[in-house]
This record gives sequence, C-alpha cells and structure tokens, in this order.
Amino acid sequence: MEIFTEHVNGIMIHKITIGHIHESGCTGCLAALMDNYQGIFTILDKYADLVYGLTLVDVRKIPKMDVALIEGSVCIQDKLATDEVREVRDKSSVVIAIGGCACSGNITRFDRGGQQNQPQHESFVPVSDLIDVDIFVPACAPTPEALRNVCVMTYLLLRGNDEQKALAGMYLKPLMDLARSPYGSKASFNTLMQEVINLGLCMGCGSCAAACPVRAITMEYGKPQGLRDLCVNCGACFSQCPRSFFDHELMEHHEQIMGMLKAVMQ
Amino acid sequence: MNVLGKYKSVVSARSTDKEILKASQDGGIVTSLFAYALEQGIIDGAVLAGPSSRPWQPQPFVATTRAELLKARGTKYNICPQISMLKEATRSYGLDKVGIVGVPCQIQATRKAQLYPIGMRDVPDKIALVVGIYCMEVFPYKGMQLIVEDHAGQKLQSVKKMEIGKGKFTVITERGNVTQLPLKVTHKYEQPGCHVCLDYVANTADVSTGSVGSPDGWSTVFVRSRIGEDVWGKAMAAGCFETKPIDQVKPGLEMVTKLATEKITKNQKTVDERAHFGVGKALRNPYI
Amino acid sequence: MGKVVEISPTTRHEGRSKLVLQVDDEGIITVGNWISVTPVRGLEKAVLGKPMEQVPKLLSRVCGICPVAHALAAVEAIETSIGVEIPADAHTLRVILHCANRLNNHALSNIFTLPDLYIPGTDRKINLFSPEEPMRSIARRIQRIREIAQGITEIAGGEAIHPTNTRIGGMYYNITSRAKQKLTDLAKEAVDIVKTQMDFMIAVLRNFQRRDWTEIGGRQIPIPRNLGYHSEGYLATDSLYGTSSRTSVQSWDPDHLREIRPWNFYMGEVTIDLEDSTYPIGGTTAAGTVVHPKREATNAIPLYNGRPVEVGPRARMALYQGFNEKGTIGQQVARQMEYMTDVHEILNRLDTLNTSGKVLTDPIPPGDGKTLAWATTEPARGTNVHFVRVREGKVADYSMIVPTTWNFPVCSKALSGAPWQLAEVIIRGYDPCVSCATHMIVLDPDKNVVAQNLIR
Amino acid sequence: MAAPLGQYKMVLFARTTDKEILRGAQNGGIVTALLSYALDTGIIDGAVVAAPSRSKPWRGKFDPWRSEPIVAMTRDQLLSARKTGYNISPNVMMIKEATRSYGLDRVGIVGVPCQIQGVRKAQLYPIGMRGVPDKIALVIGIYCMEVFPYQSIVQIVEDHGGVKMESVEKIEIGKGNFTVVTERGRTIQIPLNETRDLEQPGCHVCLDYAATLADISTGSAGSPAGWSTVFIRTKIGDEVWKRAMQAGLFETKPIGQVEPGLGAVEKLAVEKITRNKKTLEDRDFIGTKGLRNPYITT
Repeated sequence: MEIFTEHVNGIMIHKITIGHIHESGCTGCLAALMDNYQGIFTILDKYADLVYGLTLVDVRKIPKMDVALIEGSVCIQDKLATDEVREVRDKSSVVIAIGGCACSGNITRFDRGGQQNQPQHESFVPVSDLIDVDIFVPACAPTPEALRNVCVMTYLLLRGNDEQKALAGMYLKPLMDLARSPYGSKASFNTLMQEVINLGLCMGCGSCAAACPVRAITMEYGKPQGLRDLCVNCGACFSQCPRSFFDHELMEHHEQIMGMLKAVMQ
Repeated sequence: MNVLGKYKSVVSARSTDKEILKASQDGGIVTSLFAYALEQGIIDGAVLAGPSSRPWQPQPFVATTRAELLKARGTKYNICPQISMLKEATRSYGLDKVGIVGVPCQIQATRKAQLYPIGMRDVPDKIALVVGIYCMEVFPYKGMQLIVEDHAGQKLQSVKKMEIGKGKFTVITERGNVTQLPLKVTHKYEQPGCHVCLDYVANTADVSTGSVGSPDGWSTVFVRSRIGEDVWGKAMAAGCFETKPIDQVKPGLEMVTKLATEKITKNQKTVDERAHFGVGKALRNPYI
Repeated sequence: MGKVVEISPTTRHEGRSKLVLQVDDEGIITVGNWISVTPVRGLEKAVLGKPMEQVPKLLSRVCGICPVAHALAAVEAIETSIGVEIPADAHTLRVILHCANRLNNHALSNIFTLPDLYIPGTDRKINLFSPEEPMRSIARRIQRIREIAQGITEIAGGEAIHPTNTRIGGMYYNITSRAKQKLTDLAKEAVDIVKTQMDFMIAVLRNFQRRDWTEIGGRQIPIPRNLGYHSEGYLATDSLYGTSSRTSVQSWDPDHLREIRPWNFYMGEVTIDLEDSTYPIGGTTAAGTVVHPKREATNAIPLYNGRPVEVGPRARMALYQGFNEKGTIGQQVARQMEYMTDVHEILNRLDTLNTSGKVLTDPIPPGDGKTLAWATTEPARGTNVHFVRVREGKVADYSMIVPTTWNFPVCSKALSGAPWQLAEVIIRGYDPCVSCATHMIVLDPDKNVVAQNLIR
Repeated sequence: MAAPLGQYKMVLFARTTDKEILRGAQNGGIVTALLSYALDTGIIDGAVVAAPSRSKPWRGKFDPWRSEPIVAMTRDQLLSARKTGYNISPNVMMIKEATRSYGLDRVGIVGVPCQIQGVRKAQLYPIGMRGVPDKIALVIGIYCMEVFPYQSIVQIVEDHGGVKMESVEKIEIGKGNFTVVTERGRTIQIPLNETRDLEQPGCHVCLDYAATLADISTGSAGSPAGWSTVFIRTKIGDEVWKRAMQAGLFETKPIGQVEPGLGAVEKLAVEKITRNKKTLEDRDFIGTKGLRNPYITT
C-alpha cells in the first residue's frame, strides 16, 4: 500500500460541509485561512461548501456540518457563547480548534474582567476545556499553510480512499494527540521548557525562536531563552519544535507529501 | 532499518574551487554547492553557521554573497541554532529561495517547518535547497571549550581546526601543533538532546555530505531528493566537483553504514530506556 | 405605535453584534439600536501592571484584521508617555506597514459589502464565492490585492497578522536592500490592480445608488435616497498615519471627549413583536423574546463635544479633502478612494527608506508615570486612540477608543429613516470591527456627565 | 447540607457602647470596636482591614468607595475602615507583609467568608506563608451574600441608580435590594435581580454565608437596625468577647427576643448555599466536560 504517492488521481470530488465559528477571538485566524488567496477558491470549488460563518455568509443559525473551525476562546460568563460551543460539538462531526485562543487561551488567559460594559466577563477558557476537540492548529496567528494542510488532510480523512485516509490519519495524529494531551490546552513557553528542555530533548535547533510570533525567544548558548513577560500562550514554539512531536516515517516522505498538497491545490 | 535513508546516488566528491578548498572541513561540498546555487539564482541566500563574538562559537546568519559564504566554512562542533534565522530570511531579508545547511536534527526541523508550518508562515515554499551534514553528536559551547582548553590544553583563540574522526577528537592550532584525544573522554560533554537522535547522515536533506567513508580531503555525498538530484546534476555539469565512485575509495560506504548503525542503535537504546526512566513513569518520547 | 424587530447576529463584518430596531407601520426604522454582543475580553484591564514591552504585542491581538493599527497606536502612545524619539527609518517602516494594512482592510471590506450590490445593469447580486465570471475575476483581483498588502506587511512588519517587527523605540530589524526591492516590485504591481478595483467598486456603488429597490429575502425593498444619512459630525486626527499628544499641531482635543456607558444611550427593555422568517438566512429573532439592549451591550459610547462622531475614510476625506457626500454610499465611495492614497504612500516612503539606517533608539527610559499620553493612528476603519501612563517600565493606566466604538452610536442614528431590511447594509458602510469596539473604558474623564437618556 | 451557620459557642445581638465608633459604623460597630479594644489591650498589635483605597486612583481621584487592605495599627486607621463598599478588597494579601515590614507578632484580620477560608488555609497549609500561622491572633468574619468588582459598583450606582459616586453616603445590600443613600438624603433602591449578573463570578461557588471559620463573625442579618447578630465561634473568640464584655464594650440582647432573629440569618445562609451549590453542579454541564470543582468532597 503506497500511501505516500504524489499524484492525486482518484480523489473523488464529493464535497464536505465546513463552518467557521467565531467565539472570543479577533478573526485573525479566519484572515489567515483567507490568506490562502487563490487556494480558497480551489477549496470552495472542489472540496468544501461553506455552510456557516457570520463573517462571510448570512447564515444566522448553526446548521449540521462535517467540519467546524472554531476560533477564539469561550467566555464562561456568557451563556450565548457556552451554549453555542455545545451546539457546535453537537452538530459537527469534526471540531478543529484553530489559533492560540481556541487551543490554549492565548492572550485571553490574561483576561480578568472588571471592564465596562460587562465587568463580570472575566473568565475565558480554550474550547477543549468545554468540549472534546478533535484537532488543534495552534499559533497566533495560525499560518495559512498549516490551516490548508489540516483542511486538506481532514477532507482526505473523510472522503479519501484507503491510502489517503491512512496518510491523513498519520499526518493529523500528532495534532489530534495534542488536542487531548494534558499540556495541549495550556501551551506556552512553559510547555517548551517542561516537555522538551527539562526532559533533555532540546538540541538547540532554533525552530522555537523562529516560530515565536512575539520574538519572546532568543537562543542563548544553543538553548532557548523565553521571556515569559512577552509570551502570549499561543503554543507555536512547542508545536513547531521537532522534539514536541515527530513521525520519522511520515517525515521521510516529505517530498511526496508536499507534492501531493501542491497538486491538491491546483 | 535503513540507517542511510533513501537516496538516489552516493559518490565521493571534492570541490574543484581551490579558494573554497583552502579552508573547508573536508571536500568543500557545502560551500561550493551554495556558491554555485547562489550564482545560478537557484537560491538568493542561505542560512549558514557563521562566526560570532566568541571564538569558535557559531551563530546562524543569512549569507547572500560568495564572500559571506566563505566566512562560514569549517565545522564548529557546537550548537548553532540555524532554524532561528529561517523565517527571518523570508522577512526582513526579503528572500524567496532560501538555502539552508544543518545537522540532521536541523534538517528534520526544516522538513517539519514545511509539513507543519505552525509558526512558519510563507516559509515552506521558499525553501529552495536543503544540505545536510553528517553528525554523530554536538557539544554545547562550554562543553567544547572544556575539551579544548582542559583536556587538549589549547587556548580556544589559537585553534585553527577541529576534527572528530577515527575515534579521535583532534585539535590543530594556528602554530601547527596537533593534539588528539580519545573520543571516550568527550562523551560526557555531549548535548543530551543528541542522545535520542536516530539520523546520522541527514536522511531527509536534498543533498547530505560528510567526511566519513571518503579519503582525506574528500566527502561522501548522498543525493537524495529530486531537487538535490537536479542541483547536483547542474553543479556537476558546471564542473564544480571532481568525483570518484564510492566503491573505489577507502574506507567506502561500509564505514558510513557502520557509524550510522552504531549511532542509531545506541540512541534507540536511550529512547527505549527513557520509557521506564522513573518508577513506573516514562520520560516523554516525542517520536510517534 | 410601531413594532420592534431584532436582527441577531448581524453578518458579513468582524465580530458579533445585533440590531434592535423600532419600526413604524411601513417598516421604516424610527429608532435603531446597533449593539455589540461580543464578550468583553477586558484587555485594557489585563495590561495593567504588565511590562510596557508586552503591551503592544497583547493589544495587537485586539483585532486580527487591523492588528497593525493597535500595535502602532500602542507603541507610539507608550513612546510618547516615556518620552522617546524613534529613528526616521523606523518611522518610515511603520508608515509602510500602516498603509499596507489599510490596503488589506479596504480589500477585505469589498468582500464584506459586494454581496449587497449588483452587477451594473443586471439584477444579479455579486456572490464572490461563485466560480462563474465576472465574479471569479473580481474575487481573484481582491485576493491579489490582499496578497500584495499582506506580503508587504510581512516583510516590513515581520508577520502578516500581528506584526512582530514593531517595538518600543523603533523596530527590531531594518529591511535589507533586496527586501526593499521586493516591496517596491509588489507596490508597483499593486498600483494598476488597485486602480481597476477602485473604479470597479465606485461604478458598482453608483449603480446601486441609482437603483430604486434591492431584493432581500425574496422581496423588493425600496432604497431611500438618504440611505444611512445622519447629521452627526466627523472626527479624523490625520489624513493618513496618525498623531500623538506631543505632535506640534493638535488636530483634536481629548478634553472634549466624554464617555458614557450604553445605559444612557440605548433602549431599555423591549419585547420583539415583529418577526420575519424570510429575512436571509434563518429569519429574525422570534416574536415575544424580551431583550434589554442597554444591559446586553458590550460596547461603550464615546461622545465628542457631547455628540457621537463618525470616524473612517469619509470623515478623513471630508475633513482633509473636502469630500461632502453623505450616507452609506458616500461612505463606501470615500473608502474606495483611499485605495490610491495607501499604494502611493507606500511607494513614496520606500524611496526615502535607507536600508542601512538605524531603526532602534537607545536607551529607552522607563517612564515617570506622570504623563498621561495618547496616540492615534488612522487605520481603514477610522481614528484609533490609545491613552497610556507608564511608570517604571510598567503600564499604570490604559484605555483605547477604537474606530468602530466611535461608529456604534453614530450608525445607530444613521439607521433612522431606512427600511429595517437595509439596516445591515447601513452598518456595513462602517466596515465594523466589533471585537475591537468591545474595548473602551473610561480613563480620566472625571468630567464624565451622567447624561439623561438621550433617546427614549 | 452541613450546618449553614457553622459551629458556634454563642450567638446574640450586640451593639458597641462606643458612640464615636457607632456613628460611622455599618451596623453595630462590632468589628471596629473589637479590633480597637484588642489593639488597646495588646491582644493584637495590628489588624488587616479594608480601607478606602489610597494607592489606586480611579478617574484621577481616590474614590472612597473603592476599598483596599491596609495594616491598621492605630484607632484612627481602624475608624477610617468602617464602611463597606461591597467591592473586592483582597485582605489576605497583606497578612504576610503584616509580619514582615510591619513587624507584627499578633495580627488581627477581618474578612468576608472566602477570605476567612484563606486565612485558615494559610494556617493549615502555609505553602507560601512562612511565619504567618502562629502570628494570627484574632479572626473576625462578616456575613456576605456576594461581592462586586469595583466597575460593577460604579455601573450600578451611576447607571441603575442615576447617582454620581462622589455623592454617595452609604451602600447597603439587604432585603432584596441594593440600597444607595446619598449625602443629600436621597435613598435609591435597586432590585438585586437587576444587579445579579454584575456580581463577581467567583462568589457564585461560595458555600459560606456567615463566616463559619472565624473566631467571631458578625453582620446585620437577623438583628434590628443599628444592631448586629454576633456569633462567638472559637476559644479565642470566646476569651476576647468575655474580656470585651467585662470592659463594658458592648450592649447585648439575647437572640430569642428580637425580630427577625436567627431564623432570618439561617434563611439567607440556606438561600445562598443552595443557589451556589446549583451553580457548582451547572458548571459540570457548561460544555460536554465539566469545569474544575475546587471543593474536595470525601
């Protein structure tokens, strides 16, 4: 079974339904998805119908959908928000938390209420604290490529043939494990320390320093130094680190997978 | 377990560029390949390990001219966080076709940045040439300083070249004296992160090169990916390298396989031991 | 007596808001309440006590489509409070970054509003996601403009969404000459595409203006001549970039700023008694629901000289270029005209940029906590004001008045006189960003007036 | 449900005989009188109390209704802390500092039930409270139904009440109303269901109304205007109360005689605990997974 084929024939064009749900985020994640530019048209032409997304379409009630992209953390003092999150879990088969807020709380971890006009809005939790989330796409803002890869692989997981399902499962497994791990929803530079450096896994490659969206990480004598007073808890450093998760067999076929992803987007 | 990874061809090679060969670690493969690629516009810059304010401490930098490339020659054997400059190369440096050289873990990081670009927006498609170098282990700067200044009794500032090979850690100074240490002495200073590494010859690079398996002054070069094959082919056509078939040189591919097997077996054992490091508790294993 | 209808949530803009409208018997809005229902992340409270270097990075994340506006306003306000000057090349990079983000936002606003408009000479609305022509080529052109704008933001700002290159005292990296070449090429390509898009948009807007009805939920709704007219004033602090409390010529006076809470502006408790299930898509709120706008609202109400003021492209063009068209169409036309300003400003600034110049000042004082400084930037949606007091490197006080916060009360006034089905078309004229607008607390207004309820 | 009013040796109505204290007191002046007596007699050498904020200006001025903990070591300081503003004053914050730069050895503290829980935890689990457990000499609790963030108080008084903060004389919560009395004599009553959502969310999981862990706890509930219902709970509380009584510090009335009596206190306690227990249960179904419940139920 050659699952790492580059050519794309045999993908049945049988669209899935996809929705974007905006909780307490800043729409940066939706902007990142839209920053696939022409790729968005390929996805919407061939693979997915956008059935919900207040920012893009006029649908006002959440319909049933195959894949729900949730952006933003959830204010547990806002009944509308908590009800909506439960409704999304109920109505979608795959729930993907996109961006730092939905995955690990991001800047809303610092919120503590006391502000007009609702001083009691003080507690914001990542989505996976309230419902089971299937896949995480961390980082603030998530990258268009990461969102595209996850969307394509999720499509293959749902509609691909056996080989494609196997490949999609392999690719998505670490992001699914992250969604269920004890540290996934609490990711910050701390996680990089506690789950990589303190466990003797860091080899000073610098991936974290490059991935950090607030330049909180510098490399000192070959090891990351994270300014906790700059970190926004987005989880990019931990997830980008090759020693957070790494699948040798998958990565050895990087050329074929990159090729396949490019072909899918033509 | 194919310890050498997938490759399209392997050959013993040496650069034909005298200037590069003057101060290269072995066959001058990396510097020549990048010099050629830069000239031909295959890449418009490369992330390399260049000099820093401290002697023999490398610092990643973005080289966009031949002169800058030459500054990065010679292995430093201590940690150089290459990937920390990978994104910046596409940002304030404005590059669109980025070359990068790295040890196997850094090549793995590069491929992860392409496949899981969690924090690497607009980097995946801008990586144009990935050159890997063999690596048995890497020392933190202070560890390497200790080896050279205490065990080898040399001043870091006066060291001209360092080599690890044939079971020896060799230090050569500017004024020509040579000190050799048994590798056994240096093991405890190795970076712990290296002890879980299961890749000796940069299996996922486009082209990977190292001294092992080839005679002195030559390098054993694996051509692995389509890009690697394409760039290596053009460079060969342009006469950048002279090559010998790998089976006609001593000690040949068996030595590479031997060392690779040795490293991967040793480290796999470490990975397995970590599974029961505590009492009924494991240290987290990043590999799926 | 009229009825009350509620459109919740409103669509095709950033964030979550809703409309509670009192309408007369013909369905014409008499009193419109447009309120934000986005939970209050309370970032102005969250930054209190935090090191000043972190604050711009946190506040950039108030909004994901206009992050540069907040990052720059925060950085400039803090620099004004601690009294530090930044090198000229750093300022040049900031202006380039600012214009690129505006360019992206103007293109985004086209994506939000085009589905309301018609292809000139036809009765077909413009669905940007449909693959047929001419929709697809319009959509490709908009995405190409965004690609260029985000590309420039990425190079000059370090990241397309949430800039990483800005810092207190200037920037982290100056760009290389090659990067400058790349930016120049991108901007040059943008000049023509942007001109085409501007002309196209203005043609479509004028066509909509000449129409006498628009189809909503299967019915033809008459378009009033004075769609979105209001008689409030305008506010703009600069025609392009922004100002601060240390700018020599002051273009506005914060002392005339009054802030009241929604309690004194919006309706009290009302029961919805007009329901329309045909309103696209999914209908309006069920009759019988009891809503309480002034308690549910999460935005607050800034008043300038005691009146709401409109901010945004039209306000800038009116105050600095004598633009005098009123109403929603006038607003949208002014927005399209600003396309040209952004692109040409980028090109001019690139010429003056010295890529080997210093971009960071040194040293950076910690601030004595005495000066309550403010800085404004003028992003796509209007005047964005940040107030700050920094003491010993920590933020002691922080407040923001975000463009859409200014526009919430004005737009509520502008709703009157239009059929309720067009209320969303009017609010889209302001290209609202509601997650931003949910950020405004009263900083130093001991002159706060407990206004009588302005409307009843 | 465990006894809603907790363990106590004695409960009675009381009022201080100290006229100066009584004048500005919230109810019977019990707290201020007890602390100032204890200060004079050396039972304590200082007390953590909630006073009008001096360090946190709001809108450029120090709003007396915004409270902040201070370590009071003189009678005047105690007098400045008489009125309650119903907004959060993090008293336990100062309990360690009292034993450090303030140099106290016998620390008194007054607090709402959650703060008293904090003090007792500091004594039993002094994870970060070195030297504090043995220096706590007198713990006085006050009854509490809920507390508001400061901005909520501003919003209730100025919007719902239509009154400027500067002109408020007294704030009182009781009998279903949030009552604001202005200096020029106007009284405004705002029904509590109108202010419900502006309460501090943390209060909605609190299962203690009458400060059951305090040495002595007091509050207006159940007692006539100008009096307080006082529970004497611990050995220390008993000793201090007896000495104060011998010194003629308080007038008292037995609990049975005066309306509305202990029943009113119990009713409020049961109402609060029941409502908050329900919130705790609801928190298990906010999503499909529950939110963490801090209370250990053996």
